[in-house]
Formats: sequence, C-alpha cells, structure tokens
Amino acid sequence: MTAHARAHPHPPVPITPEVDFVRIRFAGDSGDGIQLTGTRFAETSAQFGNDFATFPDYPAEIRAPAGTTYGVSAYSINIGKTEILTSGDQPDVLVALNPAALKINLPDLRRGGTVLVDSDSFTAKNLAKAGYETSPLEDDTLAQFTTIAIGISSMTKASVAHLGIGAKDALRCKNMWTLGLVLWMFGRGRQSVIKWLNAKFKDKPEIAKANIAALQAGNAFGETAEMATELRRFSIPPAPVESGVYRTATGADTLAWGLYAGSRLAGLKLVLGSYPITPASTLLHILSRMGDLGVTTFQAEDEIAAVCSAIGASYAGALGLTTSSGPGIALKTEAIGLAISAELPLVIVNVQRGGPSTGLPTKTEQADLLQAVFGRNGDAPVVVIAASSANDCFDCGIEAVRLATQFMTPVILLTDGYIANAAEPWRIPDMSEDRYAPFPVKFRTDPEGYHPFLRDPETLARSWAVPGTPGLEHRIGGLEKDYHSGNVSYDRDNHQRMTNARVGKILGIANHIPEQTVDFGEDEGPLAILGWGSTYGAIRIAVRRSITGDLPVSHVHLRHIWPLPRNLERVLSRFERIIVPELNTGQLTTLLRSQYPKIRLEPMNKVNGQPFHVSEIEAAIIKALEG
Amino acid sequence: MTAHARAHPHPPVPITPEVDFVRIRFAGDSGDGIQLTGTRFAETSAQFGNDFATFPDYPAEIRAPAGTTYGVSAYSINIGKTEILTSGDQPDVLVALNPAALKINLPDLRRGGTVLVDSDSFTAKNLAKAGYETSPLEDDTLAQFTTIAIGISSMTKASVAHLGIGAKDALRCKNMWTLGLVLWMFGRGRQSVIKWLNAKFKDKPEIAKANIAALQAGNAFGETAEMATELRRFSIPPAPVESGVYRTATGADTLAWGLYAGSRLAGLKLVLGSYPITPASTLLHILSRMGDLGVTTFQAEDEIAAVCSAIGASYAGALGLTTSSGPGIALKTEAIGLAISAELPLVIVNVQRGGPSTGLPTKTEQADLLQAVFGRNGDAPVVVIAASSANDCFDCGIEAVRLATQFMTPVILLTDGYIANAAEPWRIPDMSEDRYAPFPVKFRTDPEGYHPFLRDPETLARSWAVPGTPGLEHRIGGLEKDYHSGNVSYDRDNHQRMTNARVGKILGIANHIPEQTVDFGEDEGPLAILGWGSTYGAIRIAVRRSITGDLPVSHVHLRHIWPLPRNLERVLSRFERIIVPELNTGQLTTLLRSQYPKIRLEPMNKVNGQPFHVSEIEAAIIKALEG
Amino acid sequence: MNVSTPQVKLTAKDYASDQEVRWCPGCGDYAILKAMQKTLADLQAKRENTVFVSGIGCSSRFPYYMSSYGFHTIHGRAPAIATGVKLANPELDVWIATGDGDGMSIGGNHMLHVLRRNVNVQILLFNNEIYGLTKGQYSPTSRPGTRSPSTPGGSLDSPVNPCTFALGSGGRFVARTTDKLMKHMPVIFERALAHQGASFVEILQNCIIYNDAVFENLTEKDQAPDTTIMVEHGKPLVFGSDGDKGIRIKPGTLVPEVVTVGQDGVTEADLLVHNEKDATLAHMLTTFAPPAFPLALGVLYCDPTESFEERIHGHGRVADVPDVNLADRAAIKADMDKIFLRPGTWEVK
Amino acid sequence: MNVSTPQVKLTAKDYASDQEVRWCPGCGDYAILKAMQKTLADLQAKRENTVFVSGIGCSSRFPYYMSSYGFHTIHGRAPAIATGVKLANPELDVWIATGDGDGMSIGGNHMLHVLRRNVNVQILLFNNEIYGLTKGQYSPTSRPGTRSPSTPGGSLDSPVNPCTFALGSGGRFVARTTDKLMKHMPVIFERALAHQGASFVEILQNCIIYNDAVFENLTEKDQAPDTTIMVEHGKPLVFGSDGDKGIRIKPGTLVPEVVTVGQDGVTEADLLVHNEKDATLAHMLTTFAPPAFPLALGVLYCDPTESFEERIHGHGRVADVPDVNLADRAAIKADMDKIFLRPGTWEVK
Ligand SMILES: Cc1ncc(C[n+]2csc(CCOP(=O)(O)OP(=O)(O)O)c2C)c(N)n1
Ligand SMILES: Cc1ncc(C[n+]2csc(CCOP(=O)(O)OP(=O)(O)O)c2C)c(N)n1
Ligand code: SF4
Ligand code: SF4
Ligand SMILES: [Mg+2]
Ligand SMILES: [Mg+2]
Repeated sequence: MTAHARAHPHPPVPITPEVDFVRIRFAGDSGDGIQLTGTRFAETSAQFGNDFATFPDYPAEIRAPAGTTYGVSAYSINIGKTEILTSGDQPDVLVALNPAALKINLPDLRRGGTVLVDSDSFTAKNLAKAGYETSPLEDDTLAQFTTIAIGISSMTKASVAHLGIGAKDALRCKNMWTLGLVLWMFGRGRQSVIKWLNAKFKDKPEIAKANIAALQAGNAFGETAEMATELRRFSIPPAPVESGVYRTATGADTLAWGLYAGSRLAGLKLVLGSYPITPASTLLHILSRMGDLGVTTFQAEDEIAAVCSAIGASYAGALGLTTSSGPGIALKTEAIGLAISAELPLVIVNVQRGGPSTGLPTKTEQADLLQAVFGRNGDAPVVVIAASSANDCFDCGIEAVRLATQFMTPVILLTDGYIANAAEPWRIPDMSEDRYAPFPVKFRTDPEGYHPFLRDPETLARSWAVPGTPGLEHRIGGLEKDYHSGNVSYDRDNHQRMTNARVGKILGIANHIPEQTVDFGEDEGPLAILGWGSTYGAIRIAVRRSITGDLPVSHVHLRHIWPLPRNLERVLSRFERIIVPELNTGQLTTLLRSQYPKIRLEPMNKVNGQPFHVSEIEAAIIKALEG
Repeated sequence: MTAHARAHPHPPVPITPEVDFVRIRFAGDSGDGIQLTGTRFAETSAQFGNDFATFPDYPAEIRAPAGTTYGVSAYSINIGKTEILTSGDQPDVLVALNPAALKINLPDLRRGGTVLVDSDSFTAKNLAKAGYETSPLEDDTLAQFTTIAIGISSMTKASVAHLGIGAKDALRCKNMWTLGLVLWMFGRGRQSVIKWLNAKFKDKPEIAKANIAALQAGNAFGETAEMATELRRFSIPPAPVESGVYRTATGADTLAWGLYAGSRLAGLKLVLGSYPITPASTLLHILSRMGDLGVTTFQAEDEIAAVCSAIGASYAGALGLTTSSGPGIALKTEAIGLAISAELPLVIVNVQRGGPSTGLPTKTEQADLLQAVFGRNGDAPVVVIAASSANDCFDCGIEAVRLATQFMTPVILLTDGYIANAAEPWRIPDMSEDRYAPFPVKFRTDPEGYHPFLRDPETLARSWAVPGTPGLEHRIGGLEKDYHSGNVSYDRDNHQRMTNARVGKILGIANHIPEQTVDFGEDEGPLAILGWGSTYGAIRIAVRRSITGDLPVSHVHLRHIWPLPRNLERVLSRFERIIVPELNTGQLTTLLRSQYPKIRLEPMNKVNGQPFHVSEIEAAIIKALEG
Repeated sequence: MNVSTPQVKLTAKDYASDQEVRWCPGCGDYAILKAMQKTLADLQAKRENTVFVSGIGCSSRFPYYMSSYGFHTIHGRAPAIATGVKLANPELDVWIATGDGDGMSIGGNHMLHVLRRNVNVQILLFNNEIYGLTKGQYSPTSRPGTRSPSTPGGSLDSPVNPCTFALGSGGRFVARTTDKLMKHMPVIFERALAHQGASFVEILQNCIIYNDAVFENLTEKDQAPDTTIMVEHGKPLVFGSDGDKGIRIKPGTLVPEVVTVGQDGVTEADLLVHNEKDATLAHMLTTFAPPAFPLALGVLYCDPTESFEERIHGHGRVADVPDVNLADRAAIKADMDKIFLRPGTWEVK
Repeated sequence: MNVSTPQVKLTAKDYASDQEVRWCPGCGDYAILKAMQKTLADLQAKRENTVFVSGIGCSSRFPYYMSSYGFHTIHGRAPAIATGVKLANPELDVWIATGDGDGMSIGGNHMLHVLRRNVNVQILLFNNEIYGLTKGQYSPTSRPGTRSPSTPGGSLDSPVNPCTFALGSGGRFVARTTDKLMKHMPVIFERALAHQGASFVEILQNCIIYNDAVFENLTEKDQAPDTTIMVEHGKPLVFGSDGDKGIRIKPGTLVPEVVTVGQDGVTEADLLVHNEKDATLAHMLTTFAPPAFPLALGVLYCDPTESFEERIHGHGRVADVPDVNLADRAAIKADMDKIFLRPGTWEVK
C-alpha cells in the first residue's frame, strides 16, 4: 500500500503467519461462484478493519466443463493486523470445493495448513476428471495438513430445503454455506454479506433468501459442530490504519477514477476509445458506467480505431484515452507515432498480460516495458509511467493526464493483470487537498502570431488550438513539420531540429517530475532491491521483514520509466549491489544499463504468470547479503 | 563495396577529388528525366570500368508543379579509379536544369566546382518560383564556381527540329542533350546509351531518334564549342577491379535476388505478402516480375494482411516474406508476435525511412533499430540483421532465409531508402561457389513420436510439419504451448520453460553466425568507428583515408544486430575509444550499452534525411585522435 | 475438394481431436462442431489436406477440436492467414472459423478482401451477436439496445448484417443457417466446400452465457416456421406453419411483400422463385427479418466465377516452383543466372 | 451544419489555404478541390467549424489546401479519427477525404463501421482506381487486368464496388459523381452535408499519371450520355444522348433491362422511378456499369435515421461535461465523491 492510502507511512510489517496475518484461498469450479465468495470475504475483512490484499486467478476459458482442472477458479486473500501488500505466498487455509480445485492448489498450501473440502464432490467421476487415481481424502495426500472434510453440498441442500427452490438453485448456494463457515472461523459477522445479497437479488427474493439461509447454516455449523475448537483458530485483530473513509477497490477501479479525476483537473472532457481485451476490458466497463459524469466511451471496431478515435478526440480538444493489453497495444503502435508527430495529448493504458502473442491472457507479466519505451518506428519518444499497486493507480492516472496535457504528448501508463484484478482497501482521497490542485489546460485562442507548432519555451509543448476556434484554422499531420511555421517541411536541418525538439521535450520532463526517493530503508548501503510496477508489494514486505531482521537492505521503486528521474543514477550509485526483480526476462535491467552503464544491476526474473512471492525476494536478499 | 563484390579485398582508397574520383550531380525538375539521366551516366561509367556509387534524391510529391523548389529531383554519382562507396559529400560538378535545381543544390557544391546550367530556363517566372530576386547568372551568387551557362533548351530543340516532332516531345530530349555533353566532358562513349534508347523506345522509333539526335548534338557541342578546353577536365581511368561479369544494381535489386536465392537454397517456394509503401515498394515490384521463376507475390489489403499471408504461407510450407517500411512494420507488430509464438520461419524486410509517423517517406534514416529488437509485447525475441550496402543485400537476403528456416524464427532484415535506391556496380556471384551451398529444409514426415513443438537439441528449432502430410495433423496457435506436447498450456512452470526456450533459441544463434571481424585497420588501438547498415561506405572511406594519413583508426561494422556476434565485446574492448555514427538519435549505442555496460561508446548522430559525408566522419576521427 | 474413398471408412468421431472441448456447457458451438465432423465424415474428407484457420474468440477455438491441421491465429486475421495458406498450397481445403467480433469487427477488412478476391476458402461466421470470450461485450451484430458490460445503458449503433455485407463485398456464395439445424448445417457446409471461391456461411449461434435466447424466436420449433424461410434454388419462396405464406414482389415495384396463398387471389405462381444467381434477390433476402419478413435461411446466393487461385495458377502467372525440397545446385545456378544475366552486364577480364 | 450568413460574404477563394497545391498538373483532384471550395462558399460555411480529416495518398493531401481545420493522419484511419473528433465535439462539420487505396484497401474496416454507426460525417472517396502517391500500384477498385508495377502481368482480383460496399455496410446516404461534373459535385456535396449521419460520396477521379483515361468513356461529353445515367428522386430512370433510353424491370422479375421509350410499345410510364429510400433499387443502381447498363450518378440512396451522435447525446447517455476549462475544485470534489461514496465504504476514526 502506498503511503498515500494510509497516512501512517509505515504500519507494522507482517512477520508471523496466523498471528500477524492469515492467507486463505477459495478454490472451486468456475461455476461455483468462487470470485464472488472471495470478494465478499474481502469486503467483510475490510469492514472489520483488517488490511488485506487479494489475487483472483480465473481460467482462460469462459466456463470450462465442470470438474476439470483447467476450469478451476481461485481467489486468494491475505488479511492482517499489519501492512498487507500481497495476497501471500502460500495460503494457510485452502477451501477446495471439488477434487480439481484441490489438485491444482494443494501444492501451494503451507505445510501444516488447513484444507477444507466438500466431501460430497469427491465422487469417482470428479476424481477421475481431476486426475486422482485414489481419493486424496483416503490416501496420504493430505497427511501434512489439517483436513476438514464436510459434506458441504448436502448440508447446503438441507439448509434451503424448506424454501422449495429447485435442486440446481439450491446447490448454487454452496459458496454461501462455505462463506458462512469461514466467517465463523475468523470470528466475523455476516451482516454486510446479507445486505449485499439482498441488494443483488432484489428482483429474485427467493434466491436471496436461499443464499442467506445457506450462509446462516454454514455459520451455525461452525458454532455447533464437534470440530469447532479445531476450526476456530484465526483471530486477526484490526490493523492500525489511519482514520478516513475507506472502500475496497481494484486497480481497474482506482485507475478509471484517477484518469477521470485527471481529466477533470485538466478541465477536459474524457473520451475513451477502446476495444475489449483481457485484462484491460474492466477499465472500459467501469468508465462505460460513468456517462452520467460526462465520460464518453466508445467501443471501437478494433484497437487501431480505438486509439485513432482517442487521437481524434484529443485533436478536437478532449482528453483522448485508450486502454488495452499487449497484443492490442502492438496494433496501436503506428497511430501512437502519429500522436507523437502531431504532438497531441493522449493517454494509453497497457494492462500487461502474459506474452508473447496471445500468450496467457489471464496471467500477469511485466514484459511490455521495452515495447513501451522503444517500440515504434523512427525516433519516437513518449512518456512511460508504471503503477505499483491498486492504490497507486489513482495517482498514476492523474499523473498521466498531467504529463500528457502539459507537454502535449502521448503517455503510456503500464499496469498489469495482477494490479487490475487485485482488490485492496483504499482510503478515499480528499480532492480538496493541495496535491489534487487542478492543472487546467489553456487552449490557444489568440490568432496573433499563432502557428500550430509554436512551443512553450519552458516545456517545449506546442500550443493547442482546437477546431471551432475562429482565426486559428490550421492543418497538421504525420509528415515532418517546419519548426517555424508548422507547415509540411522536407528541409534537412529542420528535420534534425524537430527530432531534437521531440526528444528534448520528453527528456526535459525529467525536470517536472519528482526526484527518485528510497521507498524504505537507508539511502545507501550494501544492497537495494529496485522494482517497478506490481512487484511493489512483495518487494516492500520482503525488504521490511529483512530490515526487522537487521539486514541492511533498501527498497527503490520506479514510477517514472521514461524519462527516468533525473537523480536516479545518483540514488542507485549509493548501493553496492542492486537486485532488480521483474516478471519478464530482464527488461528494466536492459533499459537502465543502456542509460547508466556504470551502475551494476543484477536481474532477478520470473515468467510463470504469477506475482513474486515475498519469500522469493527475501531469499534473494539473504543470499546477496551472505554471499 | 563489400569484399564480396570485388575479390580484391582493398582496392585503392580515393583521396584527391578530380584525380581519384569525380562527383557529379544532375538536378532539375521532376519532369526533366533526371533519374534517368543519372542512371545512364552510371551505367556508362560502369561499363568503362570505373567504380561508382549513386544517390537518387527525389521529391515526396509525385509530380510537383514545374519549377518549384520542392519539385526538384536530383541524382548524384561518384565515379572513381579507386574504391567508391558513397555518392560523395560535395559534388564537383552540378548540372542544374532550372533555377530551383540550382537554388536547392548549390549549397552542396564544392567551392571551385563547376556549375552547368540551362540558361534558357532562367526566366523571370522560374526565378521567382525558385525564390531568386535577381538572376544568379547575373549577380555574384556563382562567383566561387566555374559557371557554364548554355541554352540547353534551345539547342535541344534545334537538334531535333529536322525530325518534325512536337515542341513538347522535343523539349523532353533536353536531358539527353545534357548527357551527351557530360559524356564528352568525361571522355566516355555514347554507344550504351544509344542502345538503351533504342530498346526503351522500340515502339516509338521517332522518340528514340529524337533522343539520340539530342545526345549526339550535346556531345558534338562539347567537341566544337569554344569553351571546349575549359570543359573537358575530367579524366578518371578505370578502377582496378577483379575480373568477372558485372552489372549495376540497386539494393532493392540485390535484396530481391538474395531473398529468392535464399528460398531456392532452402528448397522452398517464395511467397511475398506485401503492401506498397515508399521506399519498400520497389522490392514488391521486382519480385512481382519473377513469377516465371516461381515467386508468388500478393499485394494485400494492408500491412497486417501482408504479414499474415506470409505467415500463412510459411505455415503451409513455403518461405513467407513480407516487406515494408517503418509505419508498415509498426502495423505488423502483433502478427510478428504470432510467428514468434508459433515458431514459424518468416522474413520481414524493413526498408527504413525518415520518421516518426509518416515522417519523411523519401529520405533515409536508421531509426527503426530498437523497434526491430524490442518493439513487441511480451518477451518476444527475433533475429535482426542489417545490410550495409547494395552489394551486401544479396548475401543478407540469403542469410535471413537461412536463419529463419534453420531456427524456425522470424528474421527482421533492416535496410534503408539509401541502400534501396543507390546503384553500384556488382560482380555477379557464381552460385556454384561453396559459400552458396544449399541448406535444404527437411520437413517432418515421420509420425513416430511427433509433436509440433519437438525441438532439435542443437538449434532448439521445432520440427516443421506442413499441412498435406498424412499422420502429422496438429494444431498450433498464439496461446502458450506445452513444452512436451505442444498443446495449449496454462501451466506456470511450462510458461517459464517455453519463455526460456524462445529466448535461448535466439541467443544461441550467436553460435551459428560468423564472429565479428574488423573491417579495416588494426585489431586494437586508440580508436574504432563502429557502424551498422548503410553508413558502411562513408565510414570505410573515411577510415581508409585516415589510415593513409597514418591515423591509427579501425572500422568495425555490424551485420548481426540480434543476437550480437559472440565475440563482439572482446573485439570492441581492444579499442580505447569507439565512435558510433548513426542516422538516428543513438539507437545502436543504446542497444550495445544495455549489453556491454563496460564498453564506452561515443554516439555520433545525424537525422537530416541524408547519409553521412565521408568528411564528417573524417573530421570526427581527427578530432578524436587529437583530443 | 479433398474427398476420397479411402480404405477404411472414417466416422464423425475420427474427425475429432484428442483435446477436451472447452466451451460452456450448452453452448451452440458444440452443435456446429458436431455438424462439421459429420459433414467431413459424409464426404470422407482427407484429414491431412484439411486445414482450419481461426482468429480469437470462443468460436475460434474450433480448430483445436478437429483432427485435421489447425491454426488458431490472432484476432480478426484468419482470412489473411488462410489466403497465405492457399497461396502456398492451393490444394488444401481451408476452412475459416470466426466469430461476429473476430470476423465483423476487427476482421471486417480482411473479410471484405477475401470475398472480393474470391479465394477458395470456406468461411464460417459463428454469429452469437456478442463477444463471448471477453465476457459479454456487445458486438457489431448485436441488436440496438443490447445491454452489455461496455454498453450498460444499451448499445446505440445499428448492427451490420453479415450476409448483406458479404454480398456488398462481392461474395459469390452466401448462406445462412443456425446451430439448431443439425440436418441443414451439413448440407450447407457441403455446398460451401463444393463452391470454388470464397463461401460465406453465417451460422446463428446461441451463447448461453452472455446472450442466451436472442435467436429463440427463430429457432424454437413452434415459432421458426413463421419467422424463418428456407430458400431453395428454383423453388418458390414459401413459409409458415401451414406452408401457405409466401413472398412476392408488389407488381410494378421492387418492393417485396408477404402474402398468403389462396387469399386475395394469390396463387403460388405469383410468388417469387428463388434464384441463387440473382444478386438483387439475394440482397433482398439477406435483409429480411421478423416481424415484417421471415429470416431467410439456406443458400441465398451462389454465382460461381474463377477463384483467385485459379486465376493465379491458371494464367501461368506464377510458375511451379522448381525443385522444392531438392535444392539442386545446377538448377539454382541456372535460374539465378537467368536473373543476373539479363541485358546490361559487362565483363572485366 | 455550420452554415450562417456572416457579415462579409466569403468567396470560394476564402476557403483555399495559403499552401501551394502540389498535385500533378492535370490531376482530377484540382477539380474536386475547386468544387468543394465553391460548395462551402455557396453555403457560407464557417471555416472554424469545418474540419477535413484524411488518411494518406494524393487525395489525402486535400486538407492542406482548405483554409478550414485539417488533419492529415495515417493511411486508412481517417474514419476512426473523424469519429473521435465527433465524439469530442459533435457540432463540427467533419469531412473525410480518402482514396480508393486509403478508404477501400487498408481502411475498409473503418469505412464499414463509420457507415454502420451512422456517424454524422461526409466521406469523399476519390476513386482513381490506382495508388497514386506510391507510384501506380493497382488498387482494390482497379479493373481486372490492370497492369501496374505490382501486377506486371495484369491484376487478377475482382474489384470492389465502393457504392455497393457502402450499402452493404449499412450506409444511409450513397452518392456518386465525377471530377468532370463541376456543377454536379457541389450539389452532391451539399446534399451530403445536409444529410444527418454518414454520407458516402464516390467521386470518379482521373489520375493523369498512373491511370489516365480509365473513366474516359464515362466522362467524355460525346459518350457520357449513353454510358451514364443521372438519377433524381421521383424522376424516371431516363438516359441516352436522345433522352429516350430508360431502365425498367422485366415484368414479374427483379431483373432490370435497358429499353427505348417509344420502341416495342415501351412508354415512360413503364420505366422505373428513382426512389432514394428504396434499398433494393439502390443496390441495383450501384451495380450498373457499361456496356450492359449506364453507370448511375447522383444520390443513389438516402434514407436518414438517427445519427450516432444524436443517439449518444439525445439519449442522455453521456452527460455534458461539467466545467470544461474551468476545473472548479468544489465541483470536481463533489463529482469525485459521487463515485467514491457509492455503497460499500466504511469509516475508520
Ligand atoms: C488484438 C486483440 N484484440 C482483442 C482481443 C480480445 N478478444 C478476444 S476474442 C474477442 C471477441 C470475441 O468475439 P467473437 O469473435 O464474436 O467470438 P465469440 O467469443 O463470441 O465466439 C476479443 C475482443 C484479442 N485477443 N486480440
Ligand atoms: C501504413 C502505411 N502503409 C502504406 C503507406 C503507403 N501509401 C501511401 S498512400 C498509399 C495508397 C494511395 O492510394 P489511394 O488511397 O488510392 O490515394 P491516391 O494517391 O490514389 O489519391 C499507400 C499504399 C503508408 N503511407 N502508410
Ligand atoms: S461464452 Fe458463450 S460463446 Fe463462449 S463458450 Fe460460453 S456459451 Fe459459448
Ligand atoms: S499521381 Fe495521379 S492522383 Fe496523384 S497527384 Fe498525380 S495525377 Fe493526381
Ligand atoms: Mg461472438
Ligand atoms: Mg487512388
């Protein structure tokens, strides 16, 4: 969690599982309502006052055949009385609603952890589908864990029998029965879930009733069943959070809101041109529901039309925004070049996913960094920034709009599937604070001495005159333009001068962004962990834990990828060793080496579709400081 | 000229203008037939035995209004008795057929050089269009030059008057009159031009006659006019070239032929999917005329369809080729990712032009290097090679096919507008030499143990089984694939393994390409000039001249951009200073720094749409060795 | 068409791959898959010469489930990739599986051009009027007012009619069927394969998860007879549960109307007779939709002309490739010299 | 439509920019430019509210020569960029200048969708049946057999008919004219501007350099009367140098035929009467071509419906933007709190 979300800059760091924090993973068939169960549990924990982080992990198929391993959906949540920034490396509790869910998720469970299964689902057919030859409930598969096998399906059916609903609908309440039991295990109330169920099914009261009955029954089971004491073992008090109004939010939520806030602070209409693609579509969905606030969303025929419509909107005086993921961003490449050449503001969000090509659409990765910085024809510089968490997305959204409008440039904002989907508690910002001071755009209206490529001497931004303004009629385009008149120019020296101006304008932005700071730890020392994007949480917890253990390590995290903060080389030069964990094959390392040949960087790479574990980074710290 | 074109590895280097070499530039209106005149002069010089290099420079507009400065077309040619690799920094002779041509080209003329103008064209109207207030023939504009003003238009008309053709057609022979005179100035015969005219106008004998009459008249004018001795001053004997059969060829010619030769050596049908774009269209045109040799060319609806059709062709067992320039390559980005993921052979030629965006379509630049290496979503490595001259294009074409087919990978081959258009004399290679040994593709046909992602342990290339092969039916695509079965896989460790395999396969190619050598000069010393692509000629001449002047400098030139030659760091580490001239803002420097942080590189950049001058590089050498 | 009478007769099952089918239970795609496997078995199509090329979408998973060759490519580009396949090897039977998003949204341009060029491929457009794979956004074929995650207030744009578009793009074979017509689909697929040139088949397909029942009125047994019309070449345009409704042109106009045979003096002779080669009629038929008209199913248009491949190869434009896979050095040298030694060479001794 | 009666009357020259026009001497584009400048002067269009958006090609240089706002964008994308312009500011008059390559080859998909969505723009397709700017390659509208640098043996693919395509894509205004009709062009341009929604205008344009005279038979004074027909709403389809030829439908069919009034008992009453709202007739008209039929010029189809912008704004889907250019802090805070404080918050004291 960034400092912003909690005014308390550094709440305690989680050290001991089941004391400081508990990690629970709900898993089941994609049809079992797992994502919903997880979200409700998160919400309840939030309202109780825990800090938490979540990680939804759903299959690529819309709805794979029931019972198969590739149809398993999971939702991990880590709740704590400390700062919680990741969903946790290894769950302490695994809820598995069928054999396939057990099969897939058991390898992650902490040794000694708790497994809660629906024994009713362990039929021969389901076992076969999951690839179990004998039932894991009967062999020694679960020997190292505490296993609680309950006939959840039958209990659920029994719990709603009095309502006379169909068998299918009855069984659909299984997740609520389970949630009821889990809430009891954690000593949490059911009110907020009940309220939510009533709201969600307000048109189908009988379904609401059934779900509530199941929830209550699961809870009652905890209270009364024999294994009670064994079960009720998790008592995580609230985290010491700063006062304020909170809500849970995913990175998609906060980013959409941040981009909208940015457009308002700039005084511009927000026009989103987008084409659906996993995991970026949620941004389109959220902004589509903000028409009442003046947001225009346009589902274009493809990504090229999406970015082009955003460019057209910017040309006409709105803030053009386009959102996509890797393959879609690739398609936008040519048009981004036009925005660079025409020097129009444009915000391009890339919610990264596993690549190359279609790759792993539902898995997270950070492998589009070099594409963002270098991936265009010609010398075509843009601004690149990266958000480090769901919380950070809000501020990054505003920052992207600020840079795009003040410097008349496209800005690429990188997030990823992990940030977009993970939910965190989020302290609602007070927009009247000074950090949210407006930065209104001033359109050019004075015809005196006007030409379209007239530059502000300070920012090198060209003036922005929009169609509809009398006397400023002009023509722009993607051909090279004269530095002095803005007309098409094939002149040699002019091309050199314009190229320099474009490159110089972007590099000059380094003077208008914050200097790099050390996120946690000393400003110098034997070791720094340097990260960018969604590795933030894992690095921060690992570094803070290590420091608690008296290890001399610091955490540096980049938001501004291009241009780089002007003091970055200095900051990095104060550390003897620098480890760079990335969810790619070493892209930030490549970029930084090209800029700071003197800084020695040690890449630490992982490309398996999963975020870093805190323990992986901790291990790297220990190894580095031992070695 | 690369060593290959002339078996003599290092013919004498040109030092003294007008003794070793002469640079002449023809300039006039786009309607004046300038490109044609230049080409004919080049051809004649070639047949005489000179070495030479050319540089056509035509306007972006198809046919701009006559007499305007932006309608000026020029053709530079450098002929010598020595090794000639560039069209020459400053012309010694400027032929200007109208005031606009003089206006645009005069600043380049060597002080003391010769200007030959058509005085008939210096009318008030034309002077005004060119922006001259007084006639440069009458003021002191030409004071520092030898000026020869001849009424070329009227002389031309007179020379064809007896043929009774129309005034317009008569005037069109102006360029041949001029060429006749120039040929006389250089003591060259007219036979090859006459032969060419007869062939070209075989259906319009009266036009052929008129052109020949004009050519003869221009020549006779030289013989008889009073200024004769003043004019005839250029005597450049033949260059000492290796024996063999020669022809003139542009980079577009040799590249098309090389790619075709490559496909034949691989034993594959060549299928080009392309979409016209300057300056890459010529490749499409040349290959379109090779249907009789089995080449299939397909003008697709856009660049995406172009690359996709090439991918489809490769999938079906042909060699898929696609050709474009920067903006078109940008559009192909997503599909190249598919070819990477599906591990299919594919050759992508990028004939670079001035950017960003539409930029300067007819000007040359080298600014797509980082796009080639890094410009895709995901960790998506490809092979990148760059041709250094028209001559080198042939071998690079073959090399691209070899790497694509032997490693089942897309290969990006970079050339640029300069190479594509410049003509050089070219020694026709003997395809029975060992260096052109076939490398036939072996399609998989054995069903035993087959799966589509089975890899060759040595190259890591997957096996290639084409539709039509019984028993090998299989499915591939852009989703991540299982390392062992090739089926779609969302498994974590598998993604890591496949990512490593893809990256490792490409990096491993470093073991299958030649080690880096020093092109000219010592293997170690105080200074190296490191280049890539079309800067070859200028660097080589500058380095060789400097060495003649006892300056300790060497020339290293890269063909393999990715992976880099495995000994490159070692080669570079032997020099104290390394200057990297590039027609961009420093892209190779950026790439090499990211790979060899210990090597200190000094970028030398120019982005004005023009190739480097030998003198610019010479000056940099002198400055570096003085400093 | 790669059809033969092999030693062992292949059954529909032999055209299924070993991959588990991963569509949602109840998805209309299953029926289409089954119909295709049946079609190929009926024809005893050679698996090794059959290729399925697709883009991205639920429907584009189709190739994985066929035991032929298959290429699951990128979103919208299947027609372009299929064209390349045919350029390299015109002998292959190439089927394109695409969705309304894949084929009509991002891939609309390639659709236009593959039709116009008349490349000899079969295009199956799985039209579920929604983006299935990306979880339910509206598509260019969604009806106005469709509520979806990207159009929470209902979609605003007029949909494209795929068959009208295919005709407007110069398509020479345009047909329509539905995922409920298990007997009709194979007939249409066979016709598509038999047609030399690009065949366009729109299949109304139910997405049970994101757009369930949009075609209900057209596919349910009790309603279909009155809301759809099955056209057949040479037969009058008759429909209705009692088989007494028909289409005629209002005399003296180009305007069609629904009439009842036996009423107001209308006889069967007054009805329009379906003519597969009549482009105007085809255009009209593609636009028919309830409530005013019945939706037209069957082969709406089929007017063959030379295919793109026939033009390329038939005209000798592209020579056969010499020595593929042999790389005979002498032949290579001879061919290269043909290029090199064109006029304009000179010799240095 | 941004038309007004200003203080000072603007002349055609006032709509020309200060940039020198750089087309080849004799290019048909000059006439189109002149016709446009005349049209805007006739209408006294507001220059500041007029925007020309183009792609890449000779024709796409058009915006540079108009004194209005102009955006010369990238190849094929003008419709998408224009859509964005209209989303940001529906009040602007947006014209799209595009070529047969720009609009029908690379840009075909955007063309389909801008038409289908009915965005209120005017699309001018400069159809010279060739790629001018890139030096003469054939285009998707080139006639079969066109010899060009990329088709030295003659092109093989069947061309697309832009007007048929526009109709097939759901266009509601489709017209055709030529660069030789200096009086007709302004009439069509005015109609296009007046039409609410996407207007598609194909202009046959002569490329004197790479495709000279392909339209000669349609535009030369002595041939045009017999090779073209000028359609007008409500008027019979009559043409011919003697004004006695006409089009009728073969009775009882949908098949058109050319007849001569006064021969074989044909009277003017037998002729088809042009009806701009008849899509079937429009489809038929777009396909007319010599020698069998005269090429149809004029407004072939015009059947207005709500434009995309009207739907977006008229239905209150998108609220007006509060405080554009003002960034009133209190208003921003209030609006942001509307988002933030939706149910689900909790307070920590
Ligand atoms: C370049 C690109 N853009 C977007 C996507 C995301 N995407 C995948 S399938 C799809 C649409 C699917 O709709 P449709 O073609 O109708 O297929 P269906 O799932 O309905 O069968 C989209 C938008 C993608 N994979 N690639
Ligand atoms: C992405 C991209 N691809 C290709 C080109 C090259 N190009 C420029 S204009 C053009 C076609 C022009 O034809 P058309 O649209 O008919 O215009 P015309 O010049 O005939 O008016 C092409 C292929 C380009 N500029 N950008
Ligand atoms: S989402 Fe719809 S189209 Fe996709 S598999 Fe499921 S039911 Fe079929
Ligand atoms: S090339 Fe053709 S279309 Fe282009 S400007 Fe010249 S004449 Fe006009
Ligand atoms: Mg669909
Ligand atoms: Mg054209």
